[in-house]
Amino acid sequence: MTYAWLIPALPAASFIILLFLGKRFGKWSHFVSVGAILSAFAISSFILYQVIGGRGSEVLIPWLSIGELDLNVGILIDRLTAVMLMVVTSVASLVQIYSVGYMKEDRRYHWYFACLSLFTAAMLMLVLSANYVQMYASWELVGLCSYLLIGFWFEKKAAADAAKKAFVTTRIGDVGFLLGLVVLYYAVGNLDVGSVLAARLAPAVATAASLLLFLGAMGKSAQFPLHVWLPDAMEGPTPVSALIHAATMVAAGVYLVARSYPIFAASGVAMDVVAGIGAVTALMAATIALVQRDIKRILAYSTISQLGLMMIGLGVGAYSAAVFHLTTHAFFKALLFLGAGSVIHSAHTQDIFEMGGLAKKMKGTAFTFAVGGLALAGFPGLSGFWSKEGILTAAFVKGAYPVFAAALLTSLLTAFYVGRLYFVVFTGSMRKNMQAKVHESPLAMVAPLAVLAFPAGLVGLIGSPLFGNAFQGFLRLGESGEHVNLMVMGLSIAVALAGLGFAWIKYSTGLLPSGLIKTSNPFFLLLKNKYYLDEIYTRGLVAPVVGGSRALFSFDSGVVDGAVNGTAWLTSKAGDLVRRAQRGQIQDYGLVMVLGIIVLIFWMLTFARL
Amino acid sequence: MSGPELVVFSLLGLAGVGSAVAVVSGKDLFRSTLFFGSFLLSVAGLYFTLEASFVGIMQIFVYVGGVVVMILFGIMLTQQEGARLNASLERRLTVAGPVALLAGILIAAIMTTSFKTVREVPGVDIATLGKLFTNDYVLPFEIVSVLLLAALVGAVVVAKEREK
Amino acid sequence: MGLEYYLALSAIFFGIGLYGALTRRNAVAVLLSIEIMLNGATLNLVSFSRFTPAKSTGQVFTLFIMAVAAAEVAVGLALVFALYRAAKTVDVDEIDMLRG
Amino acid sequence: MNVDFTAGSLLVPAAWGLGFVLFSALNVMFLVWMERKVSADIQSRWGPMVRGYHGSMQLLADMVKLLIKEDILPAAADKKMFALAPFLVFIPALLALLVLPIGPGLIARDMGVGLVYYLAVPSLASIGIFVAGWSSGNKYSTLGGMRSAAQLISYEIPRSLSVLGVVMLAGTLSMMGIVNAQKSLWFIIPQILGFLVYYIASIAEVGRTPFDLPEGESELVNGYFTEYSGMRFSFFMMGEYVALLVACLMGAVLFLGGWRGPFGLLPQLGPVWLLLKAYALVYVAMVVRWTLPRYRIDQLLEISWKVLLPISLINVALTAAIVFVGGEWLRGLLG
Repeated sequence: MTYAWLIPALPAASFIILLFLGKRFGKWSHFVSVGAILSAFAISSFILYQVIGGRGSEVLIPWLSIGELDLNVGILIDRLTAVMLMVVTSVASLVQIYSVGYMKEDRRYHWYFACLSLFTAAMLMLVLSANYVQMYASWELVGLCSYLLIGFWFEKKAAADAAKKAFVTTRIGDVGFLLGLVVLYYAVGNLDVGSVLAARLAPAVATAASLLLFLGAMGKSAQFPLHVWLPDAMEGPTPVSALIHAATMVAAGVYLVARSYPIFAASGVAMDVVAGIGAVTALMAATIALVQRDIKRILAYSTISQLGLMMIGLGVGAYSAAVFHLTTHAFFKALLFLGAGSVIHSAHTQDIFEMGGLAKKMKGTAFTFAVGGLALAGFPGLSGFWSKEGILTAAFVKGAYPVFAAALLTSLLTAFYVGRLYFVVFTGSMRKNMQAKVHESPLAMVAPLAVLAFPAGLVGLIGSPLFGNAFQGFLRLGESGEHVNLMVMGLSIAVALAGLGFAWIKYSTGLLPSGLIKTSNPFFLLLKNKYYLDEIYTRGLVAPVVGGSRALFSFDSGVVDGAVNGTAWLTSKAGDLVRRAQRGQIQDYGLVMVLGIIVLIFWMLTFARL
Repeated sequence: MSGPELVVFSLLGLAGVGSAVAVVSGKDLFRSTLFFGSFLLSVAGLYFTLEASFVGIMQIFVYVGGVVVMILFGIMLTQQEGARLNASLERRLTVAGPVALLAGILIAAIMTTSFKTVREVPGVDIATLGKLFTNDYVLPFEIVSVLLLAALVGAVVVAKEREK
Repeated sequence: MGLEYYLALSAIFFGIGLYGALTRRNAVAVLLSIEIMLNGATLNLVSFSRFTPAKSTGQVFTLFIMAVAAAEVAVGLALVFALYRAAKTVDVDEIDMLRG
Repeated sequence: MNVDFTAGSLLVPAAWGLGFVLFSALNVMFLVWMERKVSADIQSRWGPMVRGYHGSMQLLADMVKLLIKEDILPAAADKKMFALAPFLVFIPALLALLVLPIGPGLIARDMGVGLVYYLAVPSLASIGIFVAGWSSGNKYSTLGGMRSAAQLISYEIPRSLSVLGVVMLAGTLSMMGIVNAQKSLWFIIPQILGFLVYYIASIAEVGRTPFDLPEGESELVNGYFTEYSGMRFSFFMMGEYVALLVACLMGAVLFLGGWRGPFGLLPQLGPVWLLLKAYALVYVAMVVRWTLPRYRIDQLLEISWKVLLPISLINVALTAAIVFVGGEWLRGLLG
């Protein structure tokens, strides 16, 4: 399986080609990048096939040696990797194809595809890393690419700000990741993934290392309280959002925890923290999603919420269920985002209350969106249902009842806001100003939707009890997942249907009075303002830092620069003084020479009488 | 120095000093150059009194007949109407002080030093000089000839008008 | 005792030439002054060759100095011409292209 | 240096000086008359015939005329320099007579470096010419002066080199020594190249046609002495003729055996022989003057640098070779 290095190498090559020749390729740039990612997809499929056949590999190449630290780079292929490769390459392929239609008019077309290729390459490298340092490098590269892509339309201040916010916020987590690596290095003496995971760590070390690693995951996977960048990241092009939310950026955090699972499992505290953070995140994001009006923001909060669920799964020990949810979520969230992109593309707005009745004009989009939405809502039989089911069951069986309750409540809220989103956007009457311009999106956009609809709807089946929890069994090397708990399943079905039903009543039938919840309701305002977290950060963190920086700046410009400028001033004045002697007048020099000779003669006469 | 010698020396010395002063202080460059010529002739006369007749003749031949005429050419070709020849009075005084001091120190040093002199070193004839040039000092002689050639070529190159 | 007189005279010549070299504003006049200084030096040499046993070396060197002076004047005048063409002046106060 | 201020020792130089002045004045008078006669002869006319025998007193009349003419001082002239210039031209030519051997033991001052003295001193006239041209305050005069100086400098080099052969053969720079060395063979025979170069260069130095560019009437009005008149003008005239005479006298001394008669004939007539030889050379110069057209300035410089200088260098090399190879034989030949 040595050819596996081709998987990240192909998109990386595509990036380099587009970087230097992109301008020349112009509107044909996508052939390079789509070709590369499709090839990577094909290779990934083959690798998955081989891994299912029971083969895995770890290739390590010595990279550099710094003192005691021997760094290796390499490619680690196991079942988790194979699954992640499939998820990343397939979603990335579809997103790129979709982008061909979505970004057609953009003048930095080639640069967009170059960044997308690099983003994908970085993510694939991250997934394939056989060494934590290598993984960290890829991790940073992913962060950089997200910065480039979120800020792709950097002419817009909001986009540029969002890019900076994403970058800075995730950096906080990155520091944790780095410190975690330091701890691991001191504990293990080596940062190869295989040897780190195989090491038996003391509980305290495991707790410290895993919590630090989790800090990194919190940043990348937008866990409370580092989630604030993700909604803002909607300023990037919609396909980028799809990619970030489904396959690359946010999946990186979950992947990191999943990859390092043995370390987490060695520390009960860490597991509890992961589950707790996940629960808080899931519930918080779901509640915020209830009141958002921006279609992409709703989806963004739902992503955060679902990521919280995955963390819950990891926290309660349902490793395979969490990865399973990551997989199913990747597909249906990609589907939803691409669908949202299709809607925005034709409606030219992101406010759901300015839309309505779009289903009539955009049948394909509406249908696929419905599939994705139902999957997200946990509609029985669709993929989201099965994966969420596994997490809920695990939480319940483990006896983590508060977490279980939070997850269940999240499911209810999820079903409700998904229903709200769908019914407001696609049913009801169409606005007047919409009628003329709304149209179905081009084939390049709809086709990926259609393609994605199948895995989004059905991929859950491979992990369902109907198929004997094959997915979980595959990940956990034959061991099957949790046994079906009928009560949990019943509760799950009930909350999903209840949420959807209530949404249907509220937004589609008009049975409930519209002013039921006043917009001045403090709770509503709290949600609407996302628990004022941004404001708290601004006041509590940014303001002091900025104030301190200002003080330091004035010290710097006043005292430090003053000293430097003073020196410069002194030098230049001294130079002016000395320059007088250097007038370019040989006769002046001659006069000075005469004086010097006189002095010399006197000196000789007085002290050195010959 | 005997009386008549002292008279000749004084006359030549006065002529030299007077000419030299005229050279460095005159307002007219052309006249300065002529005074330079008379200065050179005075020095040539001093050489004759020093029994260095060949050097004196060469002084006339090379300096008066060559250098002075060349400088006259230079003046003719670069003459400017109303150009000031002297620096400001302030500057002249500033320079005169140290220079006078230097000359004074030198003269004082010369007068208070007792040199090991030999009276009546017979004047060397030209044949002896020629032998010195072609034996003891043949290398400097050749170098000077190369220098003259270089100066010849260099002067032509430097002074030549650049062709546009 | 004649040597001292000649040496003193050459010192006076040297001083006069030095004064001129430092005060004259015209490049040609500066050249003249430098020649006066040179003559002071050569007079010194010839005097020593007359009054000290080191036979006639002073004369030989004076002749060398004459040759060098002639070369110097030739090149110096060429430079003055070039300068005059470039700056339209031979006033050394105005020629300060090297000024920092 | 042996300085002697006794009355007797002062008298001798004074007598020599007076003799030189009288000698040159008389000769100038004769030369001017001779020139007019030669030119008339060449042009097939009589020349001055009225005053004296065949106009021999013509120059006296001319002198009187010049003396009583108005002495014009140009307004733009530098008056002191203007007055000084004629003397600066005349005196160097006169000073050259100091080293002229007139007869056996008959010489004003037999310097060890006599020949160099002769080469150096007359060339100082170029400064006088420069001064004359510059002080006139007239651009034609200035140009003429510069031309003249350029000409003098450039012809000084071949002239100096041309006599090197003589020095090599004679083995001395003393004029008397040179005459003595020609006891049995005049140097014109081994030094024919040197003689030709010397003669041509001398004519050029004196500034006579065909080398009279500095005073070319058609180009420069009358060269450096355009503004001169009366007595001052006559000084230039005198200076020129004295210079011509001195050049020819020295030519006779250097190449034609000086005061020696041909084949040792009548040694008692030493000074007469010398004068005869010199006048023969002067006659040739005059014939040349009235026969040949004037050269252009570029031709003039070209002749100096490209013809005379190489020839004289070749002469020096040949003579050096002869002296080196056949020193003994030569000494025997020269006695």
